[in-house]
Amino acid sequence: MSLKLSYFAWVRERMGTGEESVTLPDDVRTVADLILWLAARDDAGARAFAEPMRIRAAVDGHMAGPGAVVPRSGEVALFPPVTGG
Amino acid sequence: MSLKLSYFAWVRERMGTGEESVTLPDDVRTVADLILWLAARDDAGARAFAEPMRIRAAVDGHMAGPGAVVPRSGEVALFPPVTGG
Amino acid sequence: MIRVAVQPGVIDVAAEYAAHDAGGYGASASFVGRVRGDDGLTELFLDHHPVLTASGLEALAGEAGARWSLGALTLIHRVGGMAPGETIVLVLASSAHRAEALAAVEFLIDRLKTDVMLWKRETFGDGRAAWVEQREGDHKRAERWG
Amino acid sequence: MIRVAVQPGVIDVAAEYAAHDAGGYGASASFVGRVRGDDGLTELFLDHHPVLTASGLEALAGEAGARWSLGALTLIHRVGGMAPGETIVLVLASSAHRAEALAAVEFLIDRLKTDVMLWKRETFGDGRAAWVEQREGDHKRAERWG
Repeated sequence: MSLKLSYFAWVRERMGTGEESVTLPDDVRTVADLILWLAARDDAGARAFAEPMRIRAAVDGHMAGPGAVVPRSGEVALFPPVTGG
Repeated sequence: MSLKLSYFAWVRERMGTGEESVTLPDDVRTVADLILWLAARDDAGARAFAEPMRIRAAVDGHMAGPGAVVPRSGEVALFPPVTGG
Repeated sequence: MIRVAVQPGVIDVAAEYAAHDAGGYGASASFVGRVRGDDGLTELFLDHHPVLTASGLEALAGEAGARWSLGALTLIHRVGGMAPGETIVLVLASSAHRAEALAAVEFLIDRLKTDVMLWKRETFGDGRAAWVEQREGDHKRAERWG
Repeated sequence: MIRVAVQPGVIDVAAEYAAHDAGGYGASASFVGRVRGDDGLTELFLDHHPVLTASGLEALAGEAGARWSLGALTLIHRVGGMAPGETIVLVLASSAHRAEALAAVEFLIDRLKTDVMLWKRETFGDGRAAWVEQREGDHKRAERWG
């Protein structure tokens, strides 16, 4: 099973893509785990997720804190604080 | 010297006119005096000024309380509380 | 650019917006008040003072300009007889900042109710006609602005 | 009648007003936000989520409809690249009562800044480009609504 990750704003730019599908290791359970895993995975991840406190997440369309459980399939969106309006 | 009086809304309707020129007796000195004088002058005045508390006044373009001095010439507007907007 | 008008003719909201927008400010807020046909109302008539109504609107516009940083302000009040659905009042304020544009519009519409020499008379389909009494709530809203 | 849209195309403010006004409600309040050309800005780009941005706007519109008695509500946000002077956002609310229309517009524009998945990037004439950082003031205004 694979999980869709989507990136926005400068997270998208630093990752070099807007979305990807990943298969998570078993020990990546929470949003915080996911962010640390991406930061350690490659240079793009290191640049995008160097400051986890600046990252927000939505899991399957709902805002989710760092302790929220990441599903094995579905969608997790990762992005900076919003600046619309 | 004569003073212009102007009337608005139901004061205008009850007075049967929008404006008139009057020469005030010497003892009519304040806005309150003027209202009582008009109320006593004729039937139209009695109807328009039966409730002095419901009357507002502007003397030469500035809102004026019951104790404000009425000039011998110029304009005094008499009207109910405003309801614009 | 401040535009203030008291007019017996129909308020052309689209034309006023087009004229107002010329500057291209970042934020524009507006309020449009229309005659409501509640309870079988057939006509709303607004009595006004030929000089003081306009000078009252101009004073309010000046006060808004002093309180907030506005790039443009349009304040138009219709007078005389009008039918349900027609526009009574248009307030349009533009600023670099949204909070200033919104506050100016709210200030102006609140104070219009209590500070400007205008009087409403309602006529209904059954022949009744009555001058509108000032509402306590209008004063409460207007007084928020100190 | 609620109309919510997220669109890359130009927002036709006059057409949206005309469509919205059909009901003839007593009070209409609006807010238009435009791109400001400050500091030599040449382009504003808005990134958005293909699904969640629209559902966020719909949720806000629904919340406004639950809080206030609104006859009609229009909420349109542009996304993608746009030039100075172009409209980013249009909020238009109509009600029988002016206080409700004004409050709904203010609520929506405040909450749009903090609750909807949109991200601004500014590009300047000298080649600089930067994503806009969220401002503390935006959160303070949004939090007033509880």
